Amino acid sequence: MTKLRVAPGPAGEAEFETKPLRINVGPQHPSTHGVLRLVVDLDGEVIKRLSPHIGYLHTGFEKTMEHRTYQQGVTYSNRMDYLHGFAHDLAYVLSVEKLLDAKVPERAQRIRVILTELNRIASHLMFFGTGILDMGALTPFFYTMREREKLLDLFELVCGVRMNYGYFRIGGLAYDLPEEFIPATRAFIAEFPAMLKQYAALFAKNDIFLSRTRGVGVISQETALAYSLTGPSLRASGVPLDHRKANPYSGYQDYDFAVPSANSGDVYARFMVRFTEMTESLKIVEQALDRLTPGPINDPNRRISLPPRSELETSMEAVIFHFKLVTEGFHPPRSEVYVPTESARGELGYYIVSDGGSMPYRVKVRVPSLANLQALEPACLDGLFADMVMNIASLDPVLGDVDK
Amino acid sequence: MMFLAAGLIGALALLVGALLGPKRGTADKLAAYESGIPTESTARERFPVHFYLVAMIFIPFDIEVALLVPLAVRFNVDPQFLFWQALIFIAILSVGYVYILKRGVLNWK
Amino acid sequence: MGLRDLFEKDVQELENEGILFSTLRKLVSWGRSNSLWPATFGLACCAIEMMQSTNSRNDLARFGSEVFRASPRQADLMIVAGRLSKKMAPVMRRVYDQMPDPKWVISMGACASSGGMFNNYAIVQNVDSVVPVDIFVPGCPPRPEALVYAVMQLQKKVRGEVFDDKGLALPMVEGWKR
Amino acid sequence: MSAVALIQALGSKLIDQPQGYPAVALNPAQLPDAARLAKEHGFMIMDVFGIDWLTYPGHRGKRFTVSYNLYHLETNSRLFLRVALNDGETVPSVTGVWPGANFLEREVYDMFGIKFSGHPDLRKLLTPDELDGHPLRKDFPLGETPTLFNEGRFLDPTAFRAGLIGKDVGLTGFRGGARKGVKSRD
Repeated sequence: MTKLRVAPGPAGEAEFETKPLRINVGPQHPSTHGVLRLVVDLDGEVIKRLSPHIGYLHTGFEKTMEHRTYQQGVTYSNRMDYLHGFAHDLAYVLSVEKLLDAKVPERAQRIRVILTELNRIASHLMFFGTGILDMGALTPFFYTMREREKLLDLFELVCGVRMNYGYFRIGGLAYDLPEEFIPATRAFIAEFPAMLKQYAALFAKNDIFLSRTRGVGVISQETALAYSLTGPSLRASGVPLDHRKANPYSGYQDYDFAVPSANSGDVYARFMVRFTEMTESLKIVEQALDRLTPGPINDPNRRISLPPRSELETSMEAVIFHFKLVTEGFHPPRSEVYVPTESARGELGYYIVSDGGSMPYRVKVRVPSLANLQALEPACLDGLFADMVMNIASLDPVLGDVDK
Repeated sequence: MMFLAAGLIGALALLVGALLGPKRGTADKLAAYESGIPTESTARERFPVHFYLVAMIFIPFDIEVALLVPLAVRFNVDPQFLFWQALIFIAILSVGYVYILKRGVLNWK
Repeated sequence: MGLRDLFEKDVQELENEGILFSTLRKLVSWGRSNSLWPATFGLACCAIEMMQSTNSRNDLARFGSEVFRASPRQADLMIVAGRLSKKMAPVMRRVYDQMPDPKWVISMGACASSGGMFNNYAIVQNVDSVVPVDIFVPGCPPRPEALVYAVMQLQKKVRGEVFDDKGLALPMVEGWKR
Repeated sequence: MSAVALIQALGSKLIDQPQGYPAVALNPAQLPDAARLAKEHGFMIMDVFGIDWLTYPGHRGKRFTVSYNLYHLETNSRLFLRVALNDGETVPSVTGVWPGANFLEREVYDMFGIKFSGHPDLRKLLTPDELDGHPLRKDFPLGETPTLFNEGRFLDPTAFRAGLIGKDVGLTGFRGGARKGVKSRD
């Protein structure tokens, strides 16, 4: 109820009571970054209650993956978080490899790290492009998309597609890197820091940006942990949890990179943590490229990875293994597995239960965006309605991730 | 004469559009748009008086800017004179602005 | 070439002499086809490619779709970009109904056109069962150039320059007949 | 206060999860105080999910398992609380202890039909309202509609899947047996 001091009438102080207005920021709305519906109770401009309604992009991933072989699951994993597809592929493939005790050669692990980090930069660029677009600044979108196009060209060079890659195989990779990829990536690494300075010039000192994001939507450390927030949003609230450092996977322990974190926990901190994270990812890619040594890219165990094409003409055994893998796939042992990894939005892990058949019995994806979305309510309460848009943008939920 | 012609052309364009244009106002199309969800309540509800006050403030300050524009296009006058004139005009209005700040109309919480 | 000739000679001779003839319908649909304003209906991965098609490299604005209107009231083209879930179908039908005539629909991506690889309980298998679709764009996700090509095809369809495989001219799509 | 210490505090039997993370089997009654104890020791909840063991070959015991994925920040250790229950039984909600579990529990309710007593508003989260039934249960059909080709020819996806799951004969008549591919662990 807003009680506004009004000039006292003859009957003393008069107060105006108003009912909270229920507004529906529906699934088709430019600021909800996808099909998210928020039912907001407004008292004037102040948000009194906010309840997210999700499920408008529910695709039944987990049910469908129970009817696909393990190798076919790779095509499903990168369509959940379509901005950071490689992180989902990597998480899924690592889980299945842990199930099978596959030995992935070192070169394949390095290529996977390079592609995942480049994809993290592309995801953060989309975050900046649309995040600041919500604030009304149109030009940063075109700047960041220009860089993102260069990154998508790199992915197209390797996997043939710009998004939804099917490049990771269980036990290694589909095929080796083309030669042009390494000079092209080095060229990108050389010019990208200058681009980052351009973005910083665009919005870091802009006082509209500062006044709209400083001290807005503060999520304290306790609330962040209580709402199981993970990823850059948690690091912006003061908890430097990063699974690439906490429990390294796929060779992350060989690279040294810093984990940027802030402790003010507001929208500005979340923007800046992701901004500095891009330079860290670039460092990882550079170190991985320096250490890239020629070698096999697939697990030598014939029951897991396909035999090379050349062998098919000569040995009958390779043809049998090839046929076995292509039609039915492998049969992992009966057990459950979970490998936590770090995607651009937070902790991501595939909990796979296998019953010894060629299809997973149950695949549960621990998705960062669902937990991050729940933290939207404490961030927006008693804030202004316009700041809710900034909170959604700064928590960066991807609705394909949330609704799975 | 020129204003008459301009007004006529504007009115003509609207008139022809309204008369000749086909109209298919089905029930769904005319329903209120609320991002794809059927509306529960009408928009005619009591809203806080704050919005009304902000609208009131907007009118004088918008006119103030509108009145500053003719100053900018006067070229055959000594710019110093124009500058001081604009300053006086703005000073008068800033008294109202200070009153509004004191009254606390602009902060929303 | 007096005024009288305009009535005596037939059209072909006059056109040879350099007089262009057109009908109001052609003129209106020419204007309409070059200013198709899409309504943002981004659902999933294809929405990202739709955004990429508006950036500076493969610019959709060259074809008149400069601005993506958020509210359906100001849009006359709906690009269904992504997988349409059964919970979202009534919302999409309502947004389609609230768009003023004439309106067109592009079904972008394999998931919108045929359910794609999600043949399950949650995804509408073909968007055509919810809204009448004009152009289907294959691909998962279709490249931005594919979407630009789809908009160009739609412009031809709006102008009525579309012929089926037997060479018969398809009637100019009058949006408001739907 | 690492995971192992918490387990002693809980005093329940430790079942080692084959892939390395310690897991604790609880019955629904023990869950609330186990959650409170975990919260005091600094655990945060990462995930709540259900598993339906209906068609798991050779499974004895109750049909559903609700598993809580707890993560300890300082010692970077992870612990799984597993609660076994049958259809119709309820599990006390932990949303009071961790507000983050709100949507996760609603999703398990929506997908498996497991009711969480004490949950602030237990409604469907993901599936549309008119979908009755819980999709992730094993007896819920996948809902595959036959694919229509342009000559009007239909193709039924399950039949087309060439006996992969070894249950029904595919178009090619090839019956893939459920052979033991990789050396099975147990």
